[in-house]
Formats: sequence, structure tokens, C-alpha cells
Amino acid sequence: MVVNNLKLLVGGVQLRDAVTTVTDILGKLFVRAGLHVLAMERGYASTIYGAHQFDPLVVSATPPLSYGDDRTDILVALEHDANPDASIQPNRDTILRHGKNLKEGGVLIYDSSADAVETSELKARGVKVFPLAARQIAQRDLKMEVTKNTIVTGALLRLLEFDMDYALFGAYLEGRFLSKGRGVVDINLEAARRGRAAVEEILSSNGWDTIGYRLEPRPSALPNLLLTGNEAIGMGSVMAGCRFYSGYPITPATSILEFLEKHLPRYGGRVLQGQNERESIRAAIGASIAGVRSAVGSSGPGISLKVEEFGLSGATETPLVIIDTQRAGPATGMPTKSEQGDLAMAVYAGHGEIPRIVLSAGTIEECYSLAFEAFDLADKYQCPVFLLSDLTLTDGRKNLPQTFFTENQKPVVRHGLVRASDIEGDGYHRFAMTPSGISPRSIVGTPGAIFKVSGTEHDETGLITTDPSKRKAMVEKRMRKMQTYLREDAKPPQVFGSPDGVPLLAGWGSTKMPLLDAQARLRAEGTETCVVYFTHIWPFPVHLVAPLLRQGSELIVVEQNYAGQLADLIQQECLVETSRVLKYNGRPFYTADIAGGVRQVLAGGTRVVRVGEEAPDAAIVIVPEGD
Amino acid sequence: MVVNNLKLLVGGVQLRDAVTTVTDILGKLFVRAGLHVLAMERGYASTIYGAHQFDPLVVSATPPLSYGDDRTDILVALEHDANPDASIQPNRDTILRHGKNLKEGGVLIYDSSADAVETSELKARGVKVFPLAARQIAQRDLKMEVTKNTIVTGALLRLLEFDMDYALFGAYLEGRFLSKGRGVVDINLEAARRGRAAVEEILSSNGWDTIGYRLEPRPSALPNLLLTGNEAIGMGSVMAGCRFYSGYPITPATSILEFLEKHLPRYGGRVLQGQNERESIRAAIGASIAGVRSAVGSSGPGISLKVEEFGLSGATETPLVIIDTQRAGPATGMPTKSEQGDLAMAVYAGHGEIPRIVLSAGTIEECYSLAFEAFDLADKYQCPVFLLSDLTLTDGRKNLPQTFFTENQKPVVRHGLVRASDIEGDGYHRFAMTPSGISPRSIVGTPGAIFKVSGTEHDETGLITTDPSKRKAMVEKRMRKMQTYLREDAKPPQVFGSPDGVPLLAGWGSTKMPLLDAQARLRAEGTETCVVYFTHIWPFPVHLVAPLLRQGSELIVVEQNYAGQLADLIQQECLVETSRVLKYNGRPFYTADIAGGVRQVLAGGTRVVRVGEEAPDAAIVIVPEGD
Amino acid sequence: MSVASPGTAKLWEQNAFPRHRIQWCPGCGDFGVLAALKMALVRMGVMPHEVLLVGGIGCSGQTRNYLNGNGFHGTHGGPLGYALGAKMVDPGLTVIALAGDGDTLAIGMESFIHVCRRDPAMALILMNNGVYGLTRGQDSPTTGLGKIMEEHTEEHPPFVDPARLAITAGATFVAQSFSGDPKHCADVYVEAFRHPGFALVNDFSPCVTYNKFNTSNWYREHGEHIPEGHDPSDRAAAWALLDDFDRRGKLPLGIIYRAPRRKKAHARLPIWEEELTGIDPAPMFSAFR
Amino acid sequence: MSVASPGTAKLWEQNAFPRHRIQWCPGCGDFGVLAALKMALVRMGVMPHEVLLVGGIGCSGQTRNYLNGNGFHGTHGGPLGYALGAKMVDPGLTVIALAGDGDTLAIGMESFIHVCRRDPAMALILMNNGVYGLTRGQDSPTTGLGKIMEEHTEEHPPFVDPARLAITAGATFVAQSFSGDPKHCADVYVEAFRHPGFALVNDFSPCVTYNKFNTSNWYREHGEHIPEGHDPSDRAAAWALLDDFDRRGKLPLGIIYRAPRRKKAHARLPIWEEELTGIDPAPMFSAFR
Ligand SMILES: Cc1ncc(C[n+]2csc(CCOP(=O)(O)OP(=O)(O)O)c2C)c(N)n1
Ligand SMILES: Cc1ncc(C[n+]2csc(CCOP(=O)(O)OP(=O)(O)O)c2C)c(N)n1
Ligand code: SF4
Ligand code: SF4
Ligand SMILES: [Mg+2]
Ligand SMILES: [Mg+2]
Repeated sequence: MVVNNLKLLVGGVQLRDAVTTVTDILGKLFVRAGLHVLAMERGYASTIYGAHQFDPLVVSATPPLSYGDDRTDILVALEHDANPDASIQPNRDTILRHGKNLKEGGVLIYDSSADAVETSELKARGVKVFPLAARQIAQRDLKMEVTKNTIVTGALLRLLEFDMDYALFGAYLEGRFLSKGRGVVDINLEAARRGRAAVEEILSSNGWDTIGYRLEPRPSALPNLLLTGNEAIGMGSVMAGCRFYSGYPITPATSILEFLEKHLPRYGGRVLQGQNERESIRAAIGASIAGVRSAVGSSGPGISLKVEEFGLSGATETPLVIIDTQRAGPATGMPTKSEQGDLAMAVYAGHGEIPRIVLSAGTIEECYSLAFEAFDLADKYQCPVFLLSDLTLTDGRKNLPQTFFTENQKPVVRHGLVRASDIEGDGYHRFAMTPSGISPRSIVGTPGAIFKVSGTEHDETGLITTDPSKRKAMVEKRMRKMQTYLREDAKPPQVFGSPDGVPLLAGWGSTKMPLLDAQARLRAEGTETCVVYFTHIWPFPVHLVAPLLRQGSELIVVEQNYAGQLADLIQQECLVETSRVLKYNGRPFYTADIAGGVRQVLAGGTRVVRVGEEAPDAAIVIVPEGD
Repeated sequence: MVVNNLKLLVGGVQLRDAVTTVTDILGKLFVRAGLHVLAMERGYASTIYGAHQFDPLVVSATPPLSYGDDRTDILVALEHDANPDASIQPNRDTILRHGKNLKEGGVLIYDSSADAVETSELKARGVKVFPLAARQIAQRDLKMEVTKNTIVTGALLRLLEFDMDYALFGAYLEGRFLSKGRGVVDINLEAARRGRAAVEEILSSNGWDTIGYRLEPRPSALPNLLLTGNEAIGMGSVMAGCRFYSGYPITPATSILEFLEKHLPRYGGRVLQGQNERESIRAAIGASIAGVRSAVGSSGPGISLKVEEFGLSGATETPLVIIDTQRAGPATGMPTKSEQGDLAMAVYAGHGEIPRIVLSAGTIEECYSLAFEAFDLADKYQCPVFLLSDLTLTDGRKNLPQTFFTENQKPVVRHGLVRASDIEGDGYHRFAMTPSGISPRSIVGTPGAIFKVSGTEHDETGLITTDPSKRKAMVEKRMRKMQTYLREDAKPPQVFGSPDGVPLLAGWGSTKMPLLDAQARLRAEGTETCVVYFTHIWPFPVHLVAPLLRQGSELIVVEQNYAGQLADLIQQECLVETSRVLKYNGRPFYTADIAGGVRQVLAGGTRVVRVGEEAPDAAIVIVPEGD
Repeated sequence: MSVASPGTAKLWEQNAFPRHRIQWCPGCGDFGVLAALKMALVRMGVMPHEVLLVGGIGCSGQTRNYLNGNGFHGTHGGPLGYALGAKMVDPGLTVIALAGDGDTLAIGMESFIHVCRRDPAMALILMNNGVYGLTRGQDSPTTGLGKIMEEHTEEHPPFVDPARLAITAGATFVAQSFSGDPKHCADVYVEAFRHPGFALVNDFSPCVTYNKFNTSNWYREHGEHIPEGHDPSDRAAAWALLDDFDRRGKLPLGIIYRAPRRKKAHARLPIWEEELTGIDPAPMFSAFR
Repeated sequence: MSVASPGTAKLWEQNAFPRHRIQWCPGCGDFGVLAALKMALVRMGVMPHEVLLVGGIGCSGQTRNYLNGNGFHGTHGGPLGYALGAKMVDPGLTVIALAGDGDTLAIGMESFIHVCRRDPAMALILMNNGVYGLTRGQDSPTTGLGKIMEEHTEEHPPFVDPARLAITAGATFVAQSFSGDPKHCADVYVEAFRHPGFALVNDFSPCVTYNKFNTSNWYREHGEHIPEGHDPSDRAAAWALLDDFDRRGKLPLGIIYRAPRRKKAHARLPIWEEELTGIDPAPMFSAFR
């Protein structure tokens, strides 16, 4: 019997089968019971309807590090009907795609309303199969098709021997539906009971008294929240005093826009859905000129379209936070698949040269804390600050104690903003030469501190100039801010383990968790490594990194792109040779990818390992998703 | 007496004084006489009227390498009147800005119509001063103000003892004005004679029978053309079979647009002035889809705005030539000043990763030949090809023998374009997997070879997919083209001198000439160096470069930007440590800058020398230019 | 454009290669557009290889993949730009842009207005559903059609009318249709494809998933065919017609405005090697001597 | 907006700090715009520090530097975007965009149409000279005003009319003026600045260097003041007025259209530390439990 440690994957037809309704409810119930939930690989298509969708939840007693490769304990297939367009029956889609990943002794539940599915192979591997005519029960018995997912939920609760008295589930339903009337709550409870009854029958007819997995509530003092990386960025932005946010809808950045549209007005802020990518960023720049902390969020194509404005923010020394939730590129690429392909863009994009800061989040906690830091740094250095995230994080969910947000709150500090009372005499110089490179900044409406700000080269007063030595001085003033940052605010990479004489595994972004998991797996095999994980990537903190890198026996950079963008940066900045483990098939790194890749590099003979050939669903014919 | 070796600088108020009318005429006359002309530093403002403008011409018997630092032999100041807005008399503007750079024994001619200028300091340095009331003569004697510049021209011809019979000048005037009537030719000849008479008087009253400089026609078999880098790019494009060009006006790329608007229709092509940066590049991409060789040209801000489309060209494997005539950034920066600040953008710009090729021209000849090559490579590799130039080259002029264009013409080869007759059976696969990564390309209208092309990820047939292994294969197919390029088309850097054990001076772009000049200067001082000059920058030809770089004693990269963008790339790719000599004040590199910077690095103690503090006109109060 | 071959109908009706599985929501209006396009192209007698379908980014833009003919799919807001370039190269092509209200009127506004002015002989089928479908239901520039809003904010401005904008910008063919009536759509499309200038068809194509206001029924109730007597070549009449329908809360369906501009004909540009031999640089020399 | 102080006139008339040397060509129409702006701002009684001038890229955009008040100068085509953001933050500011026909109607078209719809209470003085001045004389989207073109090409399309476009897009204030008559311009500007929504002033401001057709004299001949009786609050009347002037080959000068929309008032957004203390995250928690 495995207690409080399983990976549950729900699959179905996108939009129609409401896959995430099931996983959302389950996730919340588990978290309310004090369990830990990690759901980092939401599989969905960029078309709205009809493609395969899946959502795996890892549930455990302690915070899980990783999502257990692609192995699944419990598979739930919500498809029910046959589709003449597909060469294979669609109520087998989830089973065909994910069935092969079911562990020995795992569990399969599928909707058998239309037809039974041939599962003898799975059964031979010891998988317990539960055909559940959920849709049929919902339509025929409950006269309400939407309850089909509650029927499945009820079945699952039974199989997991969890919340059998519906204390948690009932409360959830009341919270959600009581406003629509008691009836809605009751029919859902009834649906759950029907699901339970159906699987009871299968259990007993097979002579099973358990499925071998069980979830047990853990008494937990702290209320927990289950939220995505984007929601964490949204919260971090609110707490950092961001009061103007704009964005043009784009996957997977839209959920930040939607979160802030909902919450920011309550904090006195405004949120603008741009009519295009450039209106978005320009309005955010204008808002910053008027004094408010502002941000713009987008993904790949929308970031590429804003490049000209990054340069403007840098040249005019206008603070701006730019959130790039990376997805698989290039071009439209794979809008709902993950990648870390925009690092070089964040560091270099744009003609000419500007000061800029690039932060990168690797966990949902870091989405929150780095969002806060991004606004602070933008304010202090009056330059664009990029906050990189990636699709695995944006859509991934994890439980965090509420205290994570309520305790240790940092106050908002407006750096270097000049008030009328600070002004002496006439000669306010917006771009005054200072040792730090940071000049006193005024906002529109400040008596005595009128400014003329331009993206055209200018002198200290804002006067347009092409005078060679003034130009040289102004370039150097702007770039000096990056030296100041390196002295005052740069953070070294996070180091896990001792670097001395062992292979270093470097990474950034959502690779953090599988990287640490792979480290543990390699350690178990007797291979000691040290993980060097970057959050503060640019300006590159050479002084903090180079000595560290030289301590290791070799350097293997693990990242989700083709080139090895961080590896290139390290080579450029530290002149240290790198090996690379790269994945760019759209799926996040699994622990096995990293452990395998590192083993291959350490075995010698290759410096670049490109993983992901045998991807989970590569074997079957897949009906394409559209775009 | 210096014969056939001088630097002549003409200055005046922009637009009003028609500075380049004078230099254009003189340049053409000198070239017709078989002399060599190099005019690489056209100084102008991005505002239309009223700023200071200057244009230096280096004239010599052999092709000049460089423009002689900022030292001037003959200075011509066209300003005539006093401007109440300026703290200094504007008819002194040219003198104040450039007078200090006059060589001992140099010559000053200025318009003294309004007032005489105090020039005792110059005279003390042996400068021969010619106050010439050109405007007064033009207005009062010839009743035609526009002839004032011909008066100056006539004076110059006399002082240089050149074309004293007006054989060349008369022919020029006839070619240009005869269609407007004989009278126009005659009044100009008369004006020239007046100018001559005026300076004769000064010569004799000072007892000078020469100014110490003289130009002598050289019998030259070859007719020569005097043209700018942009005109050379335009010609190269026409010869390469480019038949669709688009661009949104921007300094300094506009002159390519204007050149091709004039000439391309004659060759059956069309030229589109985009209504914005994106319409320009999209139309060029659409034209390429329809089969024609096409290009788009722009500079900094316009390049930044097109970043999303570069990715599209890469992802859809649509050939496209992108001409980036760099100017000083970031943002609007200094639109009429030079910089090499866009290398990182060309190499990295865009979300995700695409195959791309980056070429960079360093001379006007290379503008022509690399333009030709760019179209060929774009066609062959079906990817974006960047051709970098910079403002020094775009506006710089140089004489080239006509045979340079007429001889050794290469035929246009359309690589890999599928014709109807090539198609067998049904299954034309636009993105077929090939060892080279290059797939057979069809264009709209080809029976049997219909395509579905998308920037969304796709399989060999163009079917949209997110299947992990198909995705992986397609990324690798695209990127494989870069391996093929490195094998078949990459060029090593140009090497001047022997690299063994000496300091290597690396560079790219318009720095080429001063780099070679500096090498000669250092050699004269006893310091042997080797110049390593890059034209084919990306994909970086590591195999051709790394061994070479290891031969030198050290590596000093000379470039016109703040960071050292080529130096960074070399470090990343070759893991070789670099020193850097950098200039980013908007002025091109002078030989002295490079020689001085290299000396400083070689003396030890510093790895980065930032030159340009004492720029030519830094000392005087300059009325700003606007933007 | 080649003459209708007897097999054309089959070519247009058969599955496109490669065969994309249609992934629109059941009931999506774009199914009607697809059906109408097939009818219209059959009627045109044009061959698939002579057609270039340029798709926008959005549910609507996927039409390009479900239909035979060459398909190009670039950046969001870009279809008209690519189509313009292709058409300028080869005037013999049938170039059709297929895009949504978001693609065309939000991010694509910069192209829309100017292509109306440039007037290339190509068509835009604007699948107007009053919402961003593919990004899951945000407001588009046509959101709010038919709703009365008492108060506006900068965040939520009133909708724009693509037909009026196109006429104001200089388009020479402006029509409207409702994808729930594919036969009528096809009639309109054929006229659009035959128009010797830029043709906008604003096709009301409901999004059943995200626009719960402008439903099929709503469009059916509000759509009204343009009366026989209307003279589309009269710009003032076109404007008056729009005013009249607006006043009555109705949407005119049919050809609102059609008045070709006098345009210079262009030959196809040189493409093939044999068209690019012996290029003589000499004519470019004169300015440099 | 603070009450007119006695010193305001001097503040507006004195040289801006830092003092830019004016680098327009002698006779450039923009001198008239500058003079008119000074008059209008004096009349408004607003203080320079309360004003944000957002300049476009072009000769026109330089006006921001020759005038007192805060100045921001971003990317080409961007003024309305920046201005929108600033205005949304602080409704108390007087926000004025100053840009050319190229900046606004070529590359800036994407912003222009949508800002007309959003209707923020700010003004755009569009210095329309029918040419790209700063890049030396290429065609702009308004090139060709008053010329009859027999044949068009994709390369050289007909001009657009910003007044008609703005009204079609939903702008609530549309006026025209001629910079050769700064007094009248100032009258129009004051109305534009006072308008509680987006105000477009299409100001004919000749480029003496590059537009040799639409000269000062040409504008003087073709400009005509809008008759007293015109009711600018009537949209149909506004359109009819434009039609009438067009027919007569004249350019209407004055307020063509003015009809404020009902808009929600907004407070200034929190900026200062004291407005950002004790932020409570709890209200955001509910969805996550
Ligand atoms: C530059 C860029 N920004 C944003 C997106 C995301 N995006 C894809 S489709 C779309 C809107 C589609 O709306 P519409 O054109 O109306 O098409 P529909 O799906 O409604 O047919 C957006 C915003 C993108 N692909 N590219
Ligand atoms: C992205 C970008 N593209 C091109 C330019 C070059 N550019 C500067 S001003 C201008 C046109 C200005 O015309 P207009 O707005 O009419 O101003 P005017 O000078 O006529 O007042 C252009 C194309 C630029 N600055 N940025
Ligand atoms: S989301 Fe709307 S537009 Fe998209 S396929 Fe579904 S119904 Fe059609
Ligand atoms: S070029 Fe034209 S718009 Fe520019 S300053 Fe001169 S006259 Fe004015
Ligand atoms: Mg839509
Ligand atoms: Mg203009």
C-alpha cells in the first residue's frame, strides 16, 4: 500500500471534457487535507476544441521535488465517444498516449459509456482497470451531462479512500455552488456517490479491497494556497506596488493579465488590454513616466514585437518591468509547449546598447519573490528589468502556505524619485552625472523638476546632442548602472552541494526541480554532483560565478533550448568550457532526461546531449492539433 | 609642394549652404582626372536645417587606406552670416570646429561676405587664409545667390592648380545643365572665374605663388565611378537578381530605397515604400513566398521593429535578405552618427532559435560583393541573411573602376527552387528531411507542389504538430542548415600579416580601413601586428578561426560599440580571452584611435581602452542639433 | 487565372494535403466560411496551385489549412502584408487573406488601413466573431456590437466598424455576409475574388464558445439583405445605407460598396534563372561619373 | 489643473529649459504651431510642470523641446501610446501629443485608430505637411492632398483623411487648423485641451523644403473657416460638412465634430511610498483555496 505518494493523470478532449475541472477540484481537496500537490505539466493544445488535453497531479506528504518523470500511478481517461475523423477511437486517446507510462500495479479509470476498450496488455502488467460509464450515468440517471466529471471524482475519492464522508468535498461544493441553490450541491453529491458505487462494484467483482494507493489527510496548521506561477507573479506585482499593468493576450502570459484585471483595481491600479503589443508596452512606459510602477507581460512573439521599446526604456532611463513567459519558439512555434528559448533575446535584443537586468524564476515561490524584486530593481536602476518564466511555471501549480505571502512582507521603497520638496533652485538635471550612474528622477507634475526626456542622445539636462564627448559620457553613465548593480544587488547562483572537484550541473528556469531531483538520483547511484542554479543572469555576475565554476571538475549546463543559451553566456563571460544537456521537444525536463544526459556526458565522448527522442507520446499516430 | 595627397574638408550650415554640392562636384572632377577619392565621414545632422554640416574628401594618387585621422589640409567654410541665436558667429562655426585640426601650412577658405573672422592663431601656425566674399559676389555681381558655391569651387580649382582650363569642369557643367540652356553653364563658368580672380588677388597680395598643395590629373585607362556604400549595395542587389525591395524611410538606409526605386523598375522589379516597418518586411516575405528574390533594408529602430518577422523567415524557411545599415543607438540615438552596435541583435534577436546568416561589409567593394552573396545564401539556405553595414559606409564614398562592376559578373543561380517538371507523383513535402537540412522549395503557382507553410511548428508536409519527436526532428533539420553552411560556404576572416606570435587586431565593419592603416603605423614604429578581419560572422566559423587566434600572442578586438560585441562572440565561441579597443562617440575610428588604443593595451595594465575622449569638436560649445 | 477545368470542383472539395483535423468547436461559424469558400472557388474555376491563402493567427486563420491551395501563415496581424507582397510579384495569383477581427483590427490595424489604400487585387475574408477566440475569449475591437454601453473607460472602448473604416481608408470593395448562410457568402466571395482591387468581406462568423451575445440567432435576427435597388458604386449611397441600417439596429448583408479605382497593370516580376541572365549594370552608372 | 497664475504667460513664453536651438527651416509651418501652443497654454492657465508634451519622431515632434513643460520623446509612431499610459495614471495632467502625418498615420496608424476609440482626455496636434520632413521628403499617407491622380499603383496609393478616419474610429473631437493662422490655431487648441476626451487637431503645417505643392499659399487658398451655423455635436452634420468641403475642393478649418462620450472618472493611481504601505494580500487568496 502506497500512502500519500502518487501521480494522477487526467486526460480527455479539450474544452469538451473539462479535464482541469476535475484536477482543480481534486487539487484543492488534497491541499485542504494538508497534502502537497505539484502539477507542473498541464498538457493542452493551442486550438480550443478537440485536441487531447491532460493534467498530471503529483500528490505527496512532503513537498515533491519533481513530477516523477513520465511515470503515472493513476490514469483517468475522460473521453467517451468515437470520432470518425480519427483513425483510432478517441475514447482510447488518453489510454494510448499515457497508458504505456502506467506503472506496474497502476490504475486506469476510463469512461466506458460508448464502448469498452481493449486493455488486456495493461492488465497483464498488473494495472487495475476501472471502466466507468460516467457519461451514461450522468445522462441517463442524473439527466445532467455535466455531472459526469463529478461521477469520476466520486469514483476517485473512493479508490483513494480519501474524504469518504465528503466532509471536504461537500464543503467545497457548498462554497462553490450554494449561491446557485442547494440542489446543485446535492446533485453533485449524488453524482459522486454514483461514481463510488460503480467502482465499488468493480472492486468487489475483482476481489480487490484496495487499489494499492491511498491518500491520508495530514493535520496541517497552515492554510495553503494552490496557485500557478503566473498567479504568483501577479501577487508579487501587487505587493511590489505595481499599479499599472498592460498586455496583449497571448499564451501563456494572458493569465497574468486576467489575474491583475481582477485584482489590481481593488488596490487602486489599472490594467490595460492593449490593442496590440506596442500599445501595451508604450502605455506601460507612459505610466512609468507619470510615476507609477508599471509592467508589461507577454510571451515570445509579443516580446519580439516590443524590442524597440526596450531600447527606449533603457535610453530614456524609464523603469519598466517586462515579464516574458517563455513558450516554444521560434515564430508561433508551439504556443502551449514549454521552452527556455528567450534568454539571448532578453540579454541582447535591440539595436545599440542599454543597461538592463535579467531575472529568471525557477519555482512558483521565485515567481513571487522575483516579481517583487524586479519592480524594486527597475525603480532603482531606471532601466528595463526582464523577469523570465516559462510555460511549465506559468501554468504549473503548487501549494504554498498562506504565510508565505503574509509573513516577511517587504515595504515598497521608491528609489530616487524626486519630490518637489527635494528641488533646490532651477537647474534640475534629469540625467545628472553620478558615480553610480543613477540620476534623480522626477515625474510629470513635480514643480521645479520639469524634464525633457528623449530616446535621442542627450546631455545631463536632456538637451539633444551629438557632441562626441557628451555622448561618450552619457553612454558610460547609463552603463555604469550595471557596475553599481553588480556591486550592490547581483546575486550569486544558488549552490546545492559542494562544488569541489565534482561535476557542476548548471541551470535556470523551471529546470530547477528536476535538476535537484536528478542530483538526488545520481547521488543514489554514487555520482556526486553540485547544482549551480541561476536566477540573476544579467548583468552576468562574473565575480560571483567564475571562481565557483573553476572549483568543479567540469561544467554541464542543462537547459531547454537548442543552442545552450546560458552555456554560451557562461563561456563568453567566464571563459569556461561547457558541456550541455539540451531538450527542445516542447516537454519539460524529466528527471530521467537529466540524469541520463549527465551520465552520457560523464561517460565521455560527447559534449552535447540532445534528449527527448523517445518522448511519451511519440510512438502513436497523433492527430495534429492545429495552431 | 605636396602633389596629389590631401584632405579637403568643406563645412557649412546644413541645407542652406549646400555643402555636398561642392564636394560632389569636386569629387567627380578629381575622379575624372584619374585621382582617388575617399570621403567616408560625411558629417550631418538629423535635423534638416541649420546645424553644422561637413564633408571631408581625401584625394590621392593611390587608393587611400584611411582618412588621415582628423587632420585637415584644406578647410572650406561656407557659412556667411551671423546668427543671433548662437553664442558664436556662425560664419566661424566650421573654423571653430575644424580649424584646430588644420595642419601646419594648411589652407583655410571662408566666406567673408558678412565679416572677416579672427584667424591670427591659425596664421601663426602657418595656415594660409583666404577670405572670399563668395555670397557677396554671387548676389551683387552675378545676381544669383546659388552661384556662391561655384565661386568657391573656382577658387579651389585655382588654388589646387587643377583643371585650370575648365576642360573637366566645363564638361561637367554641360552634362548637368545644358538641358536647362547654355546660360546656366556660362554663368557657372563665370562664377568659377570670379572665385579664381578673388583668390589670385590674395595669393599675390601675400606674395604666395602656391598654397603648397597641388592636384595633377593621372592618365587613367579605366573610367571610375564615385559611389556610396548604399549605392554599392543597391547595385549588388540588382546584379544578384533581387527584384522586390521594400523599406520604410530611415537614416541611413533610405538611400538604398531611393536607389532601387530609381533603378529596379528598369530591371523588371518593384520597390515598395512601406507604410511602416512591418508592412515593409512582410511584403518582402510575401514576395519571397511568391518566388522572387527580395530584401528589406532599415537601420536600428526599424530593425528592432522587425524582429518578430526574422523568426518567421527562419521558421517558415523563407529566404529573405535583411540589410541593416547601423547607426548610433540605442533608441533614436544619433541617427546620423556611426556605430557598430547591432551585431548581437543580428546574431540573436528574436524569441526561440532559428538558422540565420550574418555577413558584414567593411568597404564599399564589400557592400557590393556581400550584397550579391547575401541573396545567394538566402536562396540556398532558405533563411534570413543579414547584411550589416554602418553609417560610415552607407554615406561614405570612394571611387571604383567601372570594370569592378562589369567584369567577373557571376550568374544568378536559383538554388533548390522546384519547378512543376521536377515534381513526381503527389507527395511534395515542403519540409522534407534531408541530410543538408535544405528542403526543396516550391513557390505559389507550381502545379503539383502546393505547400502549407506556417510559423507554427510543423512536420515535413507542413502539418501543424506538437509531437515531441517530430518537433525535435524539425528543429534539428532547420539548424542542420547551419552545419551545411559552415562546411560549404563559411569564409575565414581575412588575414593581413602573419599571425605567428604577434598581437592580433580583430575587427569588422567600416573599421577595416583604419585598422589596416593603424597596422602600417604601428609597423613603422616597430610593432608588428596581424589584422584579422571578419565578414562572415554567423554561424561563427570556429573551425576556421580558433586555430588562427591561438597563433597570435594576444587578441585585441577593435570595434565601434561599448560592449565589444564581436569580442564577446569570439570569447563564447573560441574560449579565447580578448582585449578591446572601443569607440562609441558617434565618430568613426581614426587611425590614431586604433594605434593609440593598441599601444595602451600592449603596454599592459588595461584590457579595455575606450577611446574618443578628446573628440575633434569636443572643446567648443556646440549648439545642439535637435533630433 | 486558368479556365475552369472539369475536375476543379473535386479538387476544392477533397481534403487538403496535408490533412489537418478540423479543430473548431462544434457549431463554430467558421465551418460556414469554409463551406462557402469551397463553393466560391469551384465557381471561380481556379486551380488550387494558383491560389495563395494567407491565414491570420486565430481560430479563423486555420481555415487556410482545411482548404486546398497554397497556405501561408505568418505573424499575428500580418496576413495583408504578406499577401500584398505576393500579389505584387505575381498578379496572376488568386490571393485570399483569411483572418479574424482581432488579427485584422487590433494588432493588424496598421496593415488594414494601408492595404485598403493600396488596393491590391486580393480579398480579405474577415471572420468577425466579436472576440479573440483562440486566446480564449478576451474582448476584440468588434466586441460590443449591438450592445448599448452607458459608460466607457479607456480600458473598454466602443467597437469599430470594419466596413466604415475600410471605405474611409479607401477600399474599393466592401461587403458583409453571415457564415450561417454559406450560399450567400459564396456569392459575395465570388464577387470579392473577381474585384480588380482590394475586397473586404466582413463575415459575421459566430464564436459559440466565447461570444454568448452575438450568437448565430442574434446574427440571424439582426442581419438583413441589402435591398436590390442599392447602387454600390455610389460611395455616398453606401454610407447612407450604413447609416440607415445602423439606425434600425440592423446589419446589412451583401455588397455595400464597389467602385474600382484606375490602376496600372503590372507584369509578373522576374523569378527564374532564365529571366535573370545577362543583367547589365551599365544603366545604373550615370549618376556616379 | 491649477488656476491661472499671473506668471503663467511668462513661463510659457520664455525659453524652454534646456534651451534647444530651433532647427526648423525658415518658413516651416511648425513655427506657427509653436506660437499657437504658447498662446493656448497661456490661456489655459496651466503651469508647465503640469503639462506633458509627447513628441513624435519628425520635424514636428521637435516642438516638444522648444516649448516649456515636461517633454517625452519615444519611438516613431508611439506618442499616443505613451500619452495614453500617462493620462490613465494621472487624470490631472494636461497631456498633449505633438506629431507629424508620417508618425501618426503611417507607422502610428495602429495607435491612432485605437486611441480614437479609447477616448482619453488628451489632445493630438497633428502637424500635417503631406510629407516626411525629417527623412527628407518621401511620400507620407497624406501626400497627394488636392492633387488629382489618374492612375494608382500599390506603391503610390491615394492619401488618407485623418479627420474622417478619426470620426469613423470613434474620436469625440475633430478639428482642423492652419498653422499660418496661429491665432485661430490657438482658439482651436484651447477647445481641444478642454475637451473631456480625445481631441484631434489636424493642423495643416506646410513643409517649405520638401512639399512644393501644398505650400502656405496653397493652404491659404484652399482653407475655409467652418460656417457659424455648423453644429459640431451632430455626427451626420460633421460628415456632411466634410463631404461639402470636399466637393468644393476646400479644407474646413475649425471644429468639425465634438460630442463627448460618457466616461467613468478615475482617481490618480498610487505612486508614492505612503500610498503603498500595508498592502494586504489576503483579498487575492480566495480563488486558490
Ligand atoms: C504578437 C502576438 N501577440 C499575441 C498573440 C496571441 N494571439 C493569437 S490569436 C489572437 C487573437 C485572435 O483573435 P481573432 O483574430 O479575432 O481570431 P479568432 O480566434 O477569434 O478567430 C491572439 C491575441 C500572437 N499569436 N502573436
Ligand atoms: C522605427 C523607425 N522607422 C523610421 C524612422 C525614421 N523616421 C524618422 S521621422 C520619419 C517620418 C517623419 O514624418 P512626419 O511624421 O510626417 O514628420 P515631419 O518631419 O514631416 O514633421 C521617419 C520615417 C524612425 N525614426 N523610426
Ligand atoms: S473558440 Fe470560437 S471561434 Fe474558436 S473554434 Fe471555438 S467557436 Fe470557433
Ligand atoms: S524639412 Fe519641412 S517640416 Fe522639416 S523643418 Fe524644414 S520645412 Fe519644416
Ligand atoms: Mg475573433
Ligand atoms: Mg510630415
